Amino acid sequence: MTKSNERKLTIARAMAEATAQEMRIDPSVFVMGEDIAALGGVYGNTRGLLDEFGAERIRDTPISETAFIGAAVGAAQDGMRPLVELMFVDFFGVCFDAIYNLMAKNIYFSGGNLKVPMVLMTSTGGGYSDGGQHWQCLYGTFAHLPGMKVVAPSNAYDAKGLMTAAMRDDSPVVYMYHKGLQGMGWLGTEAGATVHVPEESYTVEIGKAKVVREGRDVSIVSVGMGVHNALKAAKKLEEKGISAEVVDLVSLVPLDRETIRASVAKTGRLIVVDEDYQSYGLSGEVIASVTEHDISVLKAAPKRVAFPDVPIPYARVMEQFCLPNPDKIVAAWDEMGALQPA
Amino acid sequence: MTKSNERKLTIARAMAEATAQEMRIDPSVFVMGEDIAALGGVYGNTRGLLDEFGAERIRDTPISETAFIGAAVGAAQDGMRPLVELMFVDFFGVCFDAIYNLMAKNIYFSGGNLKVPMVLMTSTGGGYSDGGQHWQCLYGTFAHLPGMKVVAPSNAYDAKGLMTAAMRDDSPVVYMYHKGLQGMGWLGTEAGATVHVPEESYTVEIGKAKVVREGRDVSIVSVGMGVHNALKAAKKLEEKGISAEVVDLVSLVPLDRETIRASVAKTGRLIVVDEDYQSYGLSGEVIASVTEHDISVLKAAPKRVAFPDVPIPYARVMEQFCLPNPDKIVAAWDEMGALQPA
Amino acid sequence: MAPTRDEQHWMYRNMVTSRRFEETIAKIYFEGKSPAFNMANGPIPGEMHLSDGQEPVAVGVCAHLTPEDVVTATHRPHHRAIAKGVDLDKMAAEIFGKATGLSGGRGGHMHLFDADVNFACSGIIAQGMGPAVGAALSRKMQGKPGVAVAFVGEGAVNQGGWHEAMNLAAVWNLPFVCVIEDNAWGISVAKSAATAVPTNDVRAAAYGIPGERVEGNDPFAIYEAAGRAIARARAGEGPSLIEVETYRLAGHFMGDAEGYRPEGEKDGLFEKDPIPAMRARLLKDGAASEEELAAIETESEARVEKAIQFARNSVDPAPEDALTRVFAA
Amino acid sequence: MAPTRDEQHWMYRNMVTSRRFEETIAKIYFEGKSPAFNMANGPIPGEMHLSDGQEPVAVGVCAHLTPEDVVTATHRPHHRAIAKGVDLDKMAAEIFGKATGLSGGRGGHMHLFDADVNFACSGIIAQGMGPAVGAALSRKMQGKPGVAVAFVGEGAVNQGGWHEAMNLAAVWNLPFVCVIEDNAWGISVAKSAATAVPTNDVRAAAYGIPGERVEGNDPFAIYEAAGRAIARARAGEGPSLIEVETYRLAGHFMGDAEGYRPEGEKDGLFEKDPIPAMRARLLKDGAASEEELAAIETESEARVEKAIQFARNSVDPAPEDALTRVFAA
Ligand SMILES: Cc1ncc(C[n+]2csc(CCOP(=O)(O)OP(=O)(O)O)c2C)c(N)n1
Ligand SMILES: Cc1ncc(C[n+]2csc(CCOP(=O)(O)OP(=O)(O)O)c2C)c(N)n1
Ligand SMILES: [Mg+2]
Ligand SMILES: [Mg+2]
Repeated sequence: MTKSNERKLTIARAMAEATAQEMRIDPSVFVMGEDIAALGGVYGNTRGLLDEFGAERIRDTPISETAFIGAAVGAAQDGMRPLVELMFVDFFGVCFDAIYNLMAKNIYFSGGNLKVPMVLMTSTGGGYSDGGQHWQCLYGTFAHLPGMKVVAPSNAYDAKGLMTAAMRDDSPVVYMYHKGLQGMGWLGTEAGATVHVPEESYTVEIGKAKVVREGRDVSIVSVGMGVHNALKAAKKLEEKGISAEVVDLVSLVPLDRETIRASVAKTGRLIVVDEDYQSYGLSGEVIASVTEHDISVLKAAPKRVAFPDVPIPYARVMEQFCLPNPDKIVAAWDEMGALQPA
Repeated sequence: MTKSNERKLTIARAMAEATAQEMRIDPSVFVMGEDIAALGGVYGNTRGLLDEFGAERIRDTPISETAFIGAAVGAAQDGMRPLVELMFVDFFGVCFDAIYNLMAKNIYFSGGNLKVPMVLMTSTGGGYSDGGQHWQCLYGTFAHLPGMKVVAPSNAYDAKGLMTAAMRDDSPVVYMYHKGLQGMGWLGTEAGATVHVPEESYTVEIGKAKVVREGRDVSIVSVGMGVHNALKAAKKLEEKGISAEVVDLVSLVPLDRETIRASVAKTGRLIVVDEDYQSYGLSGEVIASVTEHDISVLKAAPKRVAFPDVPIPYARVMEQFCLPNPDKIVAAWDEMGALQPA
Repeated sequence: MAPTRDEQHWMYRNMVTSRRFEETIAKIYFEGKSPAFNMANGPIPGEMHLSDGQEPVAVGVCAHLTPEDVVTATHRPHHRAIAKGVDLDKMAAEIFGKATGLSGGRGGHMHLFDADVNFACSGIIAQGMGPAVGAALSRKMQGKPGVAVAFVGEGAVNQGGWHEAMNLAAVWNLPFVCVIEDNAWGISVAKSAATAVPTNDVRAAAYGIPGERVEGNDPFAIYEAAGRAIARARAGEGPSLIEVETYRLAGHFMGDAEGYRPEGEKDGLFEKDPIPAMRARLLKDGAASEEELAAIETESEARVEKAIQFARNSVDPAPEDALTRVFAA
Repeated sequence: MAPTRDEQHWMYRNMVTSRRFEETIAKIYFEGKSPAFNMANGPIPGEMHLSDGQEPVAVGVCAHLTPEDVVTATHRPHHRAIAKGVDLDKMAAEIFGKATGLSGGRGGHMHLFDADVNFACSGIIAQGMGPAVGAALSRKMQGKPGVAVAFVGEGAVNQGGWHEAMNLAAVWNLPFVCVIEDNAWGISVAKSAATAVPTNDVRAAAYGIPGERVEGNDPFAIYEAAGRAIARARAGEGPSLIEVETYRLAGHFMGDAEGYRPEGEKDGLFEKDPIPAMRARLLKDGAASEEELAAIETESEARVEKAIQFARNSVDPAPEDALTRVFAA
C-alpha cells in the first residue's frame, strides 16, 4: 500500500516534528528534561529542536525529576505549556508525587480555576535486555490514578497527531512512547511503526480507540507494541482460517470502552495483550470493562497475554520468555477454543 | 457472640502488640518512621513501643521517606528486620523508587542470595474529609507491581496475625491498614474491626482470603473497610431474602483467586467493592480473575462499587457521594438482577 | 530597610486577621465533634493545621509581594493565604466545604488555590517547591515581572524535593525565594532530631546562594531579610533562602495533645506571642495609636466575621459535582 | 597516610583488571551487533556503561575496605565491583546473562549483587544511597564492625534521594561515606549546567560533616582522603563526603557518539589516562619494578580471560526460571 508520495517517519521524528510545529506557532511551549537538548533525547524525540529553538526553550535539566516536573506544573499554571520528559517511565518512583499529586490534581483542587496544560512524555517498554529498572511499561500504574490523560501511540501517524493534541490540551497528558517503536535502530525497531505522516499539523483524538484490522472471530485488544504483536498474530490466525479483529486502544485514559465493547460484541471473543505486568492493570481493566457491561456476548472466557508478575529479568532467554509475542496470542486463541461453553 | 473472656482490641493495638511480641523475641526487629516514637504513630499503631524498647529500636525519622525506606532495605539486607512506616500511603510518590525498585526487586536482582525481610506499613483510606492527598487507598498501585506481598486487614484478629506473619517473612510485605478501622475515635471507627484478639503470638496466612459470611446468591468481594460495607449490605440483602456471601481478600498479593472463584462458582454473581479508584485496579483484577477462568458460572454481569476515577473531594457531601457504601452495594445487586441473561 | 508606617499597619492587620480567623475556625471546628471528638463531623471536617504564632513570617514576607507574585504554601496555609491576599470569603467557604469556596469544596483546608493572587498549596511536604520554581522560570522565560516564594516548614528541608528545587532555582538563576518557617517541630519530631545542622541558612552554601537566619519571630527583622531576598530576585540576581525562627502556639493539628513537648516549653511560647508583642511595639515606637490599633482590630474581626458568615450561609456543593472539573473545561 | 607498597600493587592490579575486563567486554559487546548496531543482540545485550578512566576512585577507596564493609554502586558498577572483590567469574557470567551469574542472569550489568562481599547496585540515580545508609545503621545497631560506602556520580548529587540520605547519615551519626565520582558529565549534561556549585565538597556543610575534594584523578590522593573518611567512620565519628575529579574516557554508554562534548575535550582526557600514569609513577617511585608490573598485568589479564571463558562456557538459564526467586526461598 506504499504510495510514492508517502513520507514515512519514525515515531521519534514524528514526535519531534509535532513539537517543532507547535513551538513555531505557540511561544509558550517549551521542552525540558534530561538530555533532550544537545543529545536530542536518548530516544531521538527532541532531535533538532535545540538548533531551531535554542537553549532557553529546549532545556536540559539536572537529574532532579521531582524539581523539574514540579516546575513544569508551576509553569503550566502560570501560562506556559511545558513538554517535559521523564527519560524512562521506570524513574517515576523518584518523582511521582509531582506527577500524580500535583500535575494530575491541581485542576481539581483549584475547582477548574487553573489549567495545567502540560505533557509528560516518557519512554516505556523494551525487550532489549535493559533489566528490571529500565524497561517497564507501567501503563496500569499511570492509568489507575485520576487526573491525567494517558496516551500510547503504536505508529508515527498517531504519534504526531497525539503529540499535537496533547500539547493543545489544557489538561495534563502523559505520553507514553515505546522504545521498540521509536525507529532507533540501536534498539531494534518494529517496522510497522514507521508509517506515512502528513507534513502539516493535525491532531489524533485523545480517548478514541481504533480498529486497526477488522475481523469476525476474536478481538485482540492492545496498545503500543502490543498492537504489532496482535497484527502479527492476526496474520498467523488468518492462515488457520480465523479472522481476528485488532483494536489499538491509542489512549488508556480516557479509555474508549465503547469501541472495545462493540468489537467484542461482534466477535464474541477477547484477548488482551499487555506488555505491562499482568495483575491489577490494563489487561484486567479491559476484561472487566467488557464483562461488567454484558457477559452474554462472550462465547468464551476472555484471555490475557501479559507480562507475568515478576521483575523484568535481564537474560535474554528469560526476558523473551516473559514478553508477549504473536505465538502466545495464537496459543491463547487455541486455549480459548477449548474453553468455549458447550 | 461476645464471650465474657473475650479480649477485644482495636487494630491499632493489635498491630502494636504483634510488633512488641516480635521485638521481644527477635533483637533484629526495629521500627522506623515519622512520629512513631513519642507520638506512638499518628494512627496509634506503635503506641507504647518507645517506652518498652527505647529510641534505638523505635526510631523517629526526618521527613525523608526515600532515605529511610531505602535505609530499611539496606538494613534488611544486612541482617535486620525493619518495620518501617509510610505515614499515609498517599506519600508514596516521594519515595516509591525505594519501595518498588529496591525493596521489591533486590531479592530478584540478587538471584535470591539476599533476603529483604522488611515490612512497610502504611495508612490508607478515609472518609473523614482529609482531601485529595491524604486518604487514598492505592491498593491497585501497590498490588500491580511485582516483588511485594500486600496485605490489608479488616479486623484486629487478622491485623495481629498478619503483622506477625509479615515480620517473620523474609520477603518484603506492604501492610496497608485502614484509618477508619484503626479504632481511633477521632477518625470515627468501624466497630466491627475491634474484635477478640488472643494474647499469644500467632500468624494469619498471607495470600489466603476468607469467606467471612456464607451465602448462596451473590459473592461480594472486598478488602479492608469494604468488607464491613459488604457485611452491612449483606444484612440489608438478607432482609430482601437474598443470601450474600462475603469474601475478605485479606491479601492483595498473592491474590487468592481460588477462594474468589469458588465463591462465585457457588453463587453465580459477583460484586466487587473497592475504596480505591475504579479503573485499572483491584475491582478489574477480581472480575478478570473470575471471568478469564470460567464465564459459564456467571448468571449476571459482574458489578463493581468503587471510588470513581476522580481525585478525592474534600467537601463531605461530595466525598460521601464517591465512597462505596452498603446502599450502593444493594443497588448493584438490584441492577444485576435486571441484567440477568434470559 | 524597615517597613513604612503603612506597611507596619498592614502587617499588624494581617496578623490579627489571621489569628482571629483561626480562632474562629478553631471554635467552629469543635461544633458537632463533641462529646466524642470525631474529625469527620461538624461544619469543618478533616485535619486542621493552625498557624497561630507563625503570622510574622507570612506578613514579613508578603509585605513585599503584589498579587502578580507567586506563593506556594503547605498543609499549614492560612496565615500565608491571608497575607497573600487570598479572598477570605471564598477561603472560609472552602474550609467549610461549600459550593462558593475557592474550588467549590474540592480542595479544602490543605488545598487552597486562588489563581487571582497566584496562591497554591500542596499538603505533601516540600512539594510546593517545584511549582514555585516553575512559576519563577515561567516569569523569566516570558519576561514578565514577578517573583515566586515557597513557604515550607523546617521539617521539609530534609525532603529530597526541597534540595532538587533549590538546586534548580540556583542553576537557572531564577527569581525565587524559599522561606523556611522554623517552628522547631515537624509534628512530634524536634528539629534537632531530624536536621543534621542547627540552622538551615547554612544549607544555602550548597547552592551558592545567600542564606539568612532570622531569630526571634520578629516581624520587622523578617521584613528586612525578605526585602533583601525579594529585591535580589526581582533584580534578576537569583534565588535566596531565609530561615525564620518562629513558634507553633497550637498543636500540629487540632486534637494534638502535644505530649511529646518538653515540660513547660509551651508556656514559654505563649509569653512570646508575636501579636501582643507587635502591638506593644507599634505603640512604643509611635507607629500607631491605640485608636488606630483598635480600629485595625475591629476591622479585622469584622472581616473574619463576614467571611465566616458567608461560608456558613453558602450552600453545599451538589454531591455529583464531585465528578466535574477533573480536567480543564 | 600514603598507601603501602602492597596496597599500591593491589591498587594497580585492580585498576588494570578493571580496564582489561571492560576492554574485553567492549569488544564482545559488538559481537552480533553488526552490521546494524542493535543493543538487543549478541552475547552481551542491553545498555553498557564503562568506567574507563574512573578506576582510581574505586581502588583508592576500596583499598581501605574489607569484605564485611558495604558498598553500593550505580549503573556504572564494574570498577567498584572489582575493587570490592566481587567474584569476577560470576560477574562476567551475569553480564553474559548466564545461569552461573551472580543472580543467574536476573540482574545484569546494572544490578550486580554479591552478598559475600556486601556489594549491591541500583540503576536509578542516587538510589544506592539509602541502602548504604541503612547498612551503616544496621552495623551500628548490631554493634558489628563495618562501614558503608555509596559511590555516586556527580550528577546524582542533584537528586533528592542523595540529600535525604546524607542528612539521615549525619543526624544518626552513621559509619557512612559518600564518594562522588565527578566525571564532569551526566550523560550529555555538563556538571556546570546541572549543579549550582562548582564542587560538591561544599555541600558537606549542609550536613555538618567533613567534605573533601580530590583533584586530578590521583589514586594516591584519593587513597588518602578516603582513608581519613573511612577511619572517621570506623571510629564512630560519623559520615563524610568526598568528591573526586575523574574522567570518563568512554561514552556514557556504548554507542554514545558524544557529539555533545566540546571539540578536543576527549583527546586531552586520553593523555590523562590514569593507568599509564600510575604505572609510570610506581616505577619512578621505585614502588614496583618493571617485572612486578608486568607480572601484575599478566595476572590481571589471565584473571579476566578466565572470567570471560567461564561466562562464555556457562549455560543459559532455563527461560521459565524467570518466574523464580521473586520472593525469598
Ligand atoms: C512527604 C510527606 N511526608 C510526611 C507528611 C506528613 N506530615 C504532614 S505535616 C508534617 C510535619 C511537617 O513539619 P514542617 O515541615 O516543619 O512543617 P510544620 O508542620 O511545622 O508547619 C508531616 C511529617 C507529608 N504531608 N508529606
Ligand atoms: C532517577 C534517574 N534519572 C535519570 C536516570 C538516567 N541516567 C542514567 S545515568 C545518568 C547520568 C548520571 O550521571 P552521573 O550521576 O554523573 O553518573 P555517571 O553516568 O557520570 O557515572 C542518567 C541521567 C536514571 N537512571 N535515574
Ligand atoms: Mg515545623
Ligand atoms: Mg557523571
